[in-house]
Amino acid sequence: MFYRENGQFKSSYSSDQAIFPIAQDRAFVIGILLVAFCGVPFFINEYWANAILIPLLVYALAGLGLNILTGYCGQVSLGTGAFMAVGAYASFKLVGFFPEVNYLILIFVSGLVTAAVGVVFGLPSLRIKGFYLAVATLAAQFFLIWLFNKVGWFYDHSPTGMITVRPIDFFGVRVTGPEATPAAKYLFTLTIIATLTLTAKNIVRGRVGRSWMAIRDMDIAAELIGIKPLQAKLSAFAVSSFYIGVAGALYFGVYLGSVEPLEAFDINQSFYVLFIIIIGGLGSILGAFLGAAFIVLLPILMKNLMVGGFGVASGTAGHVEILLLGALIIFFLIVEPHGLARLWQIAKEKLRLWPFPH
Amino acid sequence: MTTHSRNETLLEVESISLSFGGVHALSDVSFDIRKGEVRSIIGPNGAGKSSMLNVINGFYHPQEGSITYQGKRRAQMKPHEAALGGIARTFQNIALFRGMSTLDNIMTGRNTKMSKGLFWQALHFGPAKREEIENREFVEHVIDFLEIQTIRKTPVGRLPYGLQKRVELGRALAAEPTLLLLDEPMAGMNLEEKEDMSRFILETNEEFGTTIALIEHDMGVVMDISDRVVVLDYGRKIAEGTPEEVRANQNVIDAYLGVSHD
Amino acid sequence: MSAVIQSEREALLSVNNIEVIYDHVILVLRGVSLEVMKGGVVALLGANGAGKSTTLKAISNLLGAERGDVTKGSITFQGEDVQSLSPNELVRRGVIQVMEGRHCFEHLTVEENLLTGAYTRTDGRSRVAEDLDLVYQYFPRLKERRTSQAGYTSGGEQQMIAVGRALMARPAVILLDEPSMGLAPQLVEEIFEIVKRLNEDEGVTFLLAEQNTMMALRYSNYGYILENGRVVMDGEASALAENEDVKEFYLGVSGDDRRSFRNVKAYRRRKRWLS
Amino acid sequence: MAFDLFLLEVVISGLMTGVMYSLVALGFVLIFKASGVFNFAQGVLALFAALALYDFLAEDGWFFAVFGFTLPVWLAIPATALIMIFLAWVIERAVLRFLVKQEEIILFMATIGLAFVLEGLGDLLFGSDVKPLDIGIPQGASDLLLDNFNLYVEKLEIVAAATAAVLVTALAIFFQKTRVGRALRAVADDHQAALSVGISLNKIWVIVWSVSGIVALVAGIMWGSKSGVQFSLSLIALKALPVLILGGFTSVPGAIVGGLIIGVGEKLAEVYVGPLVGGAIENWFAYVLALGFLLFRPQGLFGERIIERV
Amino acid sequence: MNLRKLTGVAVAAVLALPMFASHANAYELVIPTLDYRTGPYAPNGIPLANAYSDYINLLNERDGGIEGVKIKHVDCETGYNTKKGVECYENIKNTAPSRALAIQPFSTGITYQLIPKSAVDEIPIFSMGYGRTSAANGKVFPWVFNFPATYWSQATALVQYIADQEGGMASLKGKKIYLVYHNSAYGKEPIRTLEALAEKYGFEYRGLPVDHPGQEQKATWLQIRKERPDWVLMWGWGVMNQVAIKEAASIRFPMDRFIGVWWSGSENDVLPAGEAADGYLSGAFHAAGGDFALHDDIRKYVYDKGMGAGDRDRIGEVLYNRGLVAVMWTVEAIRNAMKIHGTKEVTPAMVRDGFESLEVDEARLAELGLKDFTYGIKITCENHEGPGRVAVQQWDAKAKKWSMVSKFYEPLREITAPLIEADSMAYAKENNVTPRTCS
Repeated sequence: MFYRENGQFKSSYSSDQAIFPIAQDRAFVIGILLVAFCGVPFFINEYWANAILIPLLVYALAGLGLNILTGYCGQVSLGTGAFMAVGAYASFKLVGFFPEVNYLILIFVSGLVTAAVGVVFGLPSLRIKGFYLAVATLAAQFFLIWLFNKVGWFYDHSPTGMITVRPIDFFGVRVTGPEATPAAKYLFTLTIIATLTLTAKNIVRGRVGRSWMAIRDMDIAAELIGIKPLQAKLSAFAVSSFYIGVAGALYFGVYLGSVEPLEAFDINQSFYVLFIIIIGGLGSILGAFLGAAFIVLLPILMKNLMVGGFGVASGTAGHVEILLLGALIIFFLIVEPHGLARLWQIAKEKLRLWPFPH
Repeated sequence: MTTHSRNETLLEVESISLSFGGVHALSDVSFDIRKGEVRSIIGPNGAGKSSMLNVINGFYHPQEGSITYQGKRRAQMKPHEAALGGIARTFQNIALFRGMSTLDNIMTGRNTKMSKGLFWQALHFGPAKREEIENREFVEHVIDFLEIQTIRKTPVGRLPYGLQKRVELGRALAAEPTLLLLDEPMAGMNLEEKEDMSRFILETNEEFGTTIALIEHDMGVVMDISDRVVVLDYGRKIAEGTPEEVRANQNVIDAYLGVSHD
Repeated sequence: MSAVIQSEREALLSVNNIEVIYDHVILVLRGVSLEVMKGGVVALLGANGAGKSTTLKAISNLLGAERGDVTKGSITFQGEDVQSLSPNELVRRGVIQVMEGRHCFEHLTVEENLLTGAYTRTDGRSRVAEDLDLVYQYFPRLKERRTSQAGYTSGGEQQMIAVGRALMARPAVILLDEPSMGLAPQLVEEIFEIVKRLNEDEGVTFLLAEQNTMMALRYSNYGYILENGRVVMDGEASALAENEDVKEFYLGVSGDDRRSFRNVKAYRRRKRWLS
Repeated sequence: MAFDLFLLEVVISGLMTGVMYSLVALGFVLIFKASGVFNFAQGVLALFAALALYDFLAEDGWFFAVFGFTLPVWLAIPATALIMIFLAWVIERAVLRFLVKQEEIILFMATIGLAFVLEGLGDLLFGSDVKPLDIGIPQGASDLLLDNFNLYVEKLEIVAAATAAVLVTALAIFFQKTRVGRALRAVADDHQAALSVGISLNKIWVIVWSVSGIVALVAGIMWGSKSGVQFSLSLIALKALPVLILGGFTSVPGAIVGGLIIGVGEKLAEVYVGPLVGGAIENWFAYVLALGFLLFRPQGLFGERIIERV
Repeated sequence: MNLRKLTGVAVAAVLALPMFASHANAYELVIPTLDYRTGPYAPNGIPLANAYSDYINLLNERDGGIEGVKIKHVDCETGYNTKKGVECYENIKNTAPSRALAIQPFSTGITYQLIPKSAVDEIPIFSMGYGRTSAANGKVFPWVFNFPATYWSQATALVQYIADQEGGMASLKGKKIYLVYHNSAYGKEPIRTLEALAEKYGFEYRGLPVDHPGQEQKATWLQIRKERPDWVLMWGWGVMNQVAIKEAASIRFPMDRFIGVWWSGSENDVLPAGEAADGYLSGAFHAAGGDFALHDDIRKYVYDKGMGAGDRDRIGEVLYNRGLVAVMWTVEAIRNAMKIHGTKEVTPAMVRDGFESLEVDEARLAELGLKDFTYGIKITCENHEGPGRVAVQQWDAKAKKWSMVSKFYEPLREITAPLIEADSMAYAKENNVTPRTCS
């Protein structure tokens, strides 16, 4: 249609560096945000909040975090599940210690705690690369989960080792537990995620982001032009873990409400988030959202289609769902190995030319 | 030919020896680089030229010998220390960051000149933004200088070889280096591109006073643009001097030029 | 030089107006045609990125692995259309490529490297053994090092391994990509000498891509010059070597009055003003 | 004295468990060497092989339903091997050939997708009940050792160790002495060059995935005899990962030695350190052991030293 | 652009399907189940789910439902995964026309997840023989039921059984009783109780955790071989059970001194070990075997009509029977709700009342075709656990049959009651729940 950048001139570097230099893109994103903030809360019900939108947002945030580490800095990690657990347990303990402090601050601090843990487990990245590093992060995965499962202090010595979120009010509005309204939970999550997405975009388009990408694309050359690998990698681990930690805190507090470490944060969780960024697109902020949409929505979509639509028995549908999900992952990787974000980009480029081929 | 005083030594390499698991890459090599000159290092394949550059900017750590740079003498330094000290370089097999645009690649060259931390970066407001724009201005000068305005936003992976070499030079120049190391800047170029590259090298040298040390196979280029040449063969220095002196040196003729040039 | 006249022989290999696109977007070759006569040594010249390697890979069908496609034109070998054949089928029929940068199997010994060249052959062990001896005859240095790992041999030796490995397939034509790359002048000469001997004594046809224009024209009998994915000039090697334009643009030598690189900038500045 | 005997028992069972891990790791290594694919589906391959084998042997399987008889073990194993070869062929046709030249992580993802497909398929075809696999491998402790020396060693694991030894020897001969083995090593070194000398990568992938499938079959038989054939069999892949980082992704001897070290290490840790900290440490201990090792040798036990160049 | 919009609408429509797919048909009773026929625990989930489905089909076929009102069975696949469980719950809880009358989560994780929600959504949760033990306190957990017995009661019952074999509670002193447990919330349940019992009766207790999935237990059983405990208890699940039984046999640990929880006592667990499993013990609160009158009816009304959910010859397996008893009690609670509220169109809240005053005595069991299948229960406002009685059953490997070898032990309430009180009150405090008064 009229998706053109002709006639949009930039007269300063700052407008050239804007996140969406093209006016139509800006309008599109503002539109989406308007709908998300002002439209959706009026229509949302428990199913859409608890089963679809909140998991989608939380996983997008975790994906964003992992994408910073893997997509931007090139360090493959399989410890996402454990880092989410750190965020969850940190927020659990913090809420216990400081019930009066604003939940948002506690979530932020949980992110910082996770960042610190992430830095410690990021240290091996200075010597180990590629898949070796990926497998090494599994050490973090297994060790941390063991710790949370074993040390009673972390779960307030509950007899089963599960932790359950307390009802928490945020400026007088209940945001956790069953009494929170879907709209409150959703808006709380959405606000945090929208803010963190913006900061992530800011970081990756600035100096720090460039040094990550330099390390990712060619670590030796990066070092030779004066980027300190130690600083770049560990800052990526820290920022990534911060995001994942916040995601973990929301995953526990707002989404699930009660978790058992071995199940909620197990290695599948790590793979799940890795799927999100690979399907969505490595090194793309948008990719984390698209990937999360794919991974969270697709199984639900398939299930509803098979069970609700065609009356397939739910067990059989479960098997078919796994099979189809696998097949679709392979299919998408074959069609576009760089993920949904790249597909979107290509679509936009075509749209820019449309209806004239050149 | 130029007006710089060329007597002050910028960098001195003293009896450097380097080996990898018993294979000697460099043995007892000494030479110096004076402020403001164009210094070429030549030699047949495997002579240890690249290793020499790698030693100078701290990527390899020699077993013996020392390097004096800007009056400071040391056995070894870390690569980013060298970068902070004003040593920039390009690579034989283009080491650009393929996933990033031309602009971002050259901006990484400004990394050592930027300091605002994560917090300001995340806000992208105030100091961080100001710093970004200041450095962007400098980078735009480099882009103008190298005449690569049109590819500013293109991912470097999609650029043809010759342009990639130019972007890489841009990345090195963005650091405002005192000493610029160029590893085979002409490799794989046609005549026109070689001419362009020579022009950029000489203009950098003349206009910014940057000292240049380069490795090159194309004898025509080397002889034309260098002030002094050092010749390595099998990890040893076999000759040193002005292009004319080197061209006349019998060792060099035997070892390097051989009989292949009619 | 055994002065083979290109046009008098039958074409062993002919490339007709091919177009190659990488990644569905990047057009690398825009209509390249060439012919290689039986028993000839044909040089493919041009700057880096002109499309030499792509042309060779299009012939040996190694493009697929790099997401490249031949979208137009045809390639025939011994009169048959070979475009759809897989690389291994091509090798079986006698077209083998020695890739740029040599690509030896680093962890295999020199001899194992050579033997992999005979992978497609089905004519029995003894024939393969004979050919191994033949290769050793041409490359005595390889015989000395037959049990060492290829990764530990020098650049020149690796180039010999690569050529020898190709010979082991008993090819009709060898596509030789940048044999001089990264080699000292003496070694380049040595390699070209062997190419010449193989051509004359064993009747192997060569199509070689080379940047070292002078050297290549000295050892070949016909040449094509590529620029930006097109053939811009072709002719007898000797004629090309004498051609003034070729000298000007590709050799950078025009007798004694060669422009100095130091003075280029003045000339370039002028050019910039003019354009 | 009794204590020393116990230590010996722990070490032996560690070694034996290690062999079982090695069987899985071996399949990983083969595929990674030849195609650079980090095959996460290896565990599911083992499960699939065991399911298929069970199907030939049992009366509630498809084979019996179609043909009305079951196969004897000596026929069922080769028949399953054929199925694994067929599977390798399908995987090459449907997945690998479209993903040539992609980055490692993309291929890795694709194998996870493949794992899902096989898991779903296995469940759909064979059901998710536990299937006892009995191909005549003796079960339980070796009475001979237990009665005479009070030493506890599982018979199954002795068989597994012997099988692994035979398997590795056969593989070594195959790789070093045959034309195809040489081609496989060539492909592992340099895909492009292998292609250029006329080695068909597609064929090589089918071969190497078949070999891996057969190794998975052996692993599946051993683990299936030990714990029945069911979904969890696919999770042994996770136990093979620390073995891989320890031994190096490309080294067959590494997979064996790595397996033994991990096996012994985790058993010693669990038995002697576990009680002090609450137990169940063997899972993470294996990873920490491998990680600690990596910090000193980033390329793994038998991996080659990486010299970085620019 | 249009295509994108269209896809968007389609996606939204399909996602929304479960919400609008309400039919305006006659009133039906909605009984949902959260099944797991996939994933690592599927072998156990399948018989449970089959029994649910079979029993509901039987009632619809034979009796036309409950008191003549048809039952609508809605199942949702969770794969034993909490996140899927959440989606399932949200998806099915409002299923028209009656809404979900009672939720059977069949997973400890999902149960914990749903406990706080149940009070808000006003849907009773029946976590039969699993879930949160302290939910037995009906004053704090009015919406959760976990009869007929809890893990803590079971732990005391098993220890009583041990004492009986050793010659009385006093002879427990100095004995070594070890616990091999699934290293998860479920597996950790009995630890508190066993610690309290060990303290009281002077036996030595030690826990040996086994990580999911538990295929490799060498280290655990080597320790048992070395330290030779007198008894080994097991809180296992899935493949862990059968591996443990095999390992125990290998080190020649006497099977009749090895007792599993009721989730470690099904055919799936013992069959793989073959002869070696002979004599293995496990907790139980209902009988095994498929020769009760109810089973005959199921064969007749369901399987003969080709509506059976599973294999005909697997009717009567332990976990199948467990599913049966669960759905039977659920149905009785609904029936009870109809009775006390005098309407056939019950709501979940009425069914909660039905649960809270549920009484299924031996006579009623016999009517249902389950004579001697289990014991009678009576639920009250404060006690949601019911009688809490547990017996021990033993595996006969030759006959491939489980049979009861003990009486039903009454739980040692003096041990469990304070624990339940403490844990439930802690929950009440954290979640601002004011315990209701029962009388």
